[in-house]
Amino acid sequence: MRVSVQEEPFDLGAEANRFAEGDTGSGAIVTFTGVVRDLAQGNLDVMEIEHYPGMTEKAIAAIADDARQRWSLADVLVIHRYGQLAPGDRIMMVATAARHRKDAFEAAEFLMDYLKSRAPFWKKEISGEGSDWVAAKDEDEAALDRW
Amino acid sequence: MRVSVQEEPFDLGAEANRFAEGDTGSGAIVTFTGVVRDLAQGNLDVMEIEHYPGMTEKAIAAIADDARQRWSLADVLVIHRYGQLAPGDRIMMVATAARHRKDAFEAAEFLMDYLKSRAPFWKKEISGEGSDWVAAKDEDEAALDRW
Amino acid sequence: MDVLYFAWVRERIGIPKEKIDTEAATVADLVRELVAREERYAAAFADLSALRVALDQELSGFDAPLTGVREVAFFPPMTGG
Amino acid sequence: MDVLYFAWVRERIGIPKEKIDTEAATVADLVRELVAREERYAAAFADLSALRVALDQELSGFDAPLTGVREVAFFPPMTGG
Repeated sequence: MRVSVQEEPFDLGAEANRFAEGDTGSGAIVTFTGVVRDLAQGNLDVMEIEHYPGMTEKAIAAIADDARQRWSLADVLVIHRYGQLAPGDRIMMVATAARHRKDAFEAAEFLMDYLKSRAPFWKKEISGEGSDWVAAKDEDEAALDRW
Repeated sequence: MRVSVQEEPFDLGAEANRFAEGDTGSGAIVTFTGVVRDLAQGNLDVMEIEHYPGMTEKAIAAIADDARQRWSLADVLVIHRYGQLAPGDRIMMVATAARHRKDAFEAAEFLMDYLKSRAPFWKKEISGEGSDWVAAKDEDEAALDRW
Repeated sequence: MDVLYFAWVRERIGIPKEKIDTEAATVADLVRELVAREERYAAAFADLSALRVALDQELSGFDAPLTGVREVAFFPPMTGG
Repeated sequence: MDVLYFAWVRERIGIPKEKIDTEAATVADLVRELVAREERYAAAFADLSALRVALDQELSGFDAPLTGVREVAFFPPMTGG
């Protein structure tokens, strides 16, 4: 298992290959990658991601441990960036490896649902018109109910 | 959308990066990669994958079109190999790009469920003890019911 | 009409493909004709519930008519992914 | 005790972190103390339903006791992923 909270960009392909190579007995590898979307008006300059150093790593490790309790997983990877990002930049990725595809898919969705609402990150959108903290969505909180 | 039925290996990382780069408005990219698992006895020499040239491409394109009808997807990629593979080799991958993670995840699972049971591939496991066609699993057929 | 066989159906019948002249109205009629021919066909078609059929590269059923069909394929349930 | 603020809570209060000597028994007591101090705290804590709290880097509730706690953090609902 690897958790990385980092300011630097990551290479999705290199990370996916490294994750898949480390793995032997698994038949199924799922990755999720989150990308900064532009605003509807197309004028997003920067997405600034703030986090809580210390708690962030612990919270993500706890979420990943929880996933490993619930599903039969060979390996888990979580990378999450903070700092200043531009539209099209990759914010984060998770990867799961499992014997069966159902475990790999469900665990990846679980990780994403919990990272959204339970890992201490906050996003601020800075555009020509000013800056706004991204509000948490009710649907993201509701997504936790299914687990 | 790209569908490739090919004998040659593919590079998961390179394909994932190319897929993600092609994409602009999507916030979510999901990939699934299937890997040849060894037998329980650890003596799998070759997994031979036979397919139905002509029908395979059409069947996969139809499944991908169906996914694009059901979910809001920016892009879909399906790569599936045939021929002789060894344990640890990557058999196939799907990738989905969408505005929202739920669409990307569900569409990828849908693609996998249908590729398992509705794309004309057949797997044969060749080991020191002989060769066996892999039997279709009831659970794979049952997995289609949820869509 | 071209008749194709895949996986263990191909192995039991011993060939991947053959041309067949037939007046069979449905897939089931064609299967009956083949089974009557030789033991290897009877072995391949012994349990139809273990088989699938495609007509002109579209999955179909054993009661489907063969009118206008140019390619019939028989194979076991698929195991892709 | 270290008290940390993140996102718009940090912006309203104007600092990311401060040391506070307090006899507050619970998080809610601490919030009342802060709100009584200055308008910027009152602005930050105006709607507790829009806030989350972590005690020693674990999510907690506003009724939680502060006994033995070394680090308290206030922030809006998280928006990771």
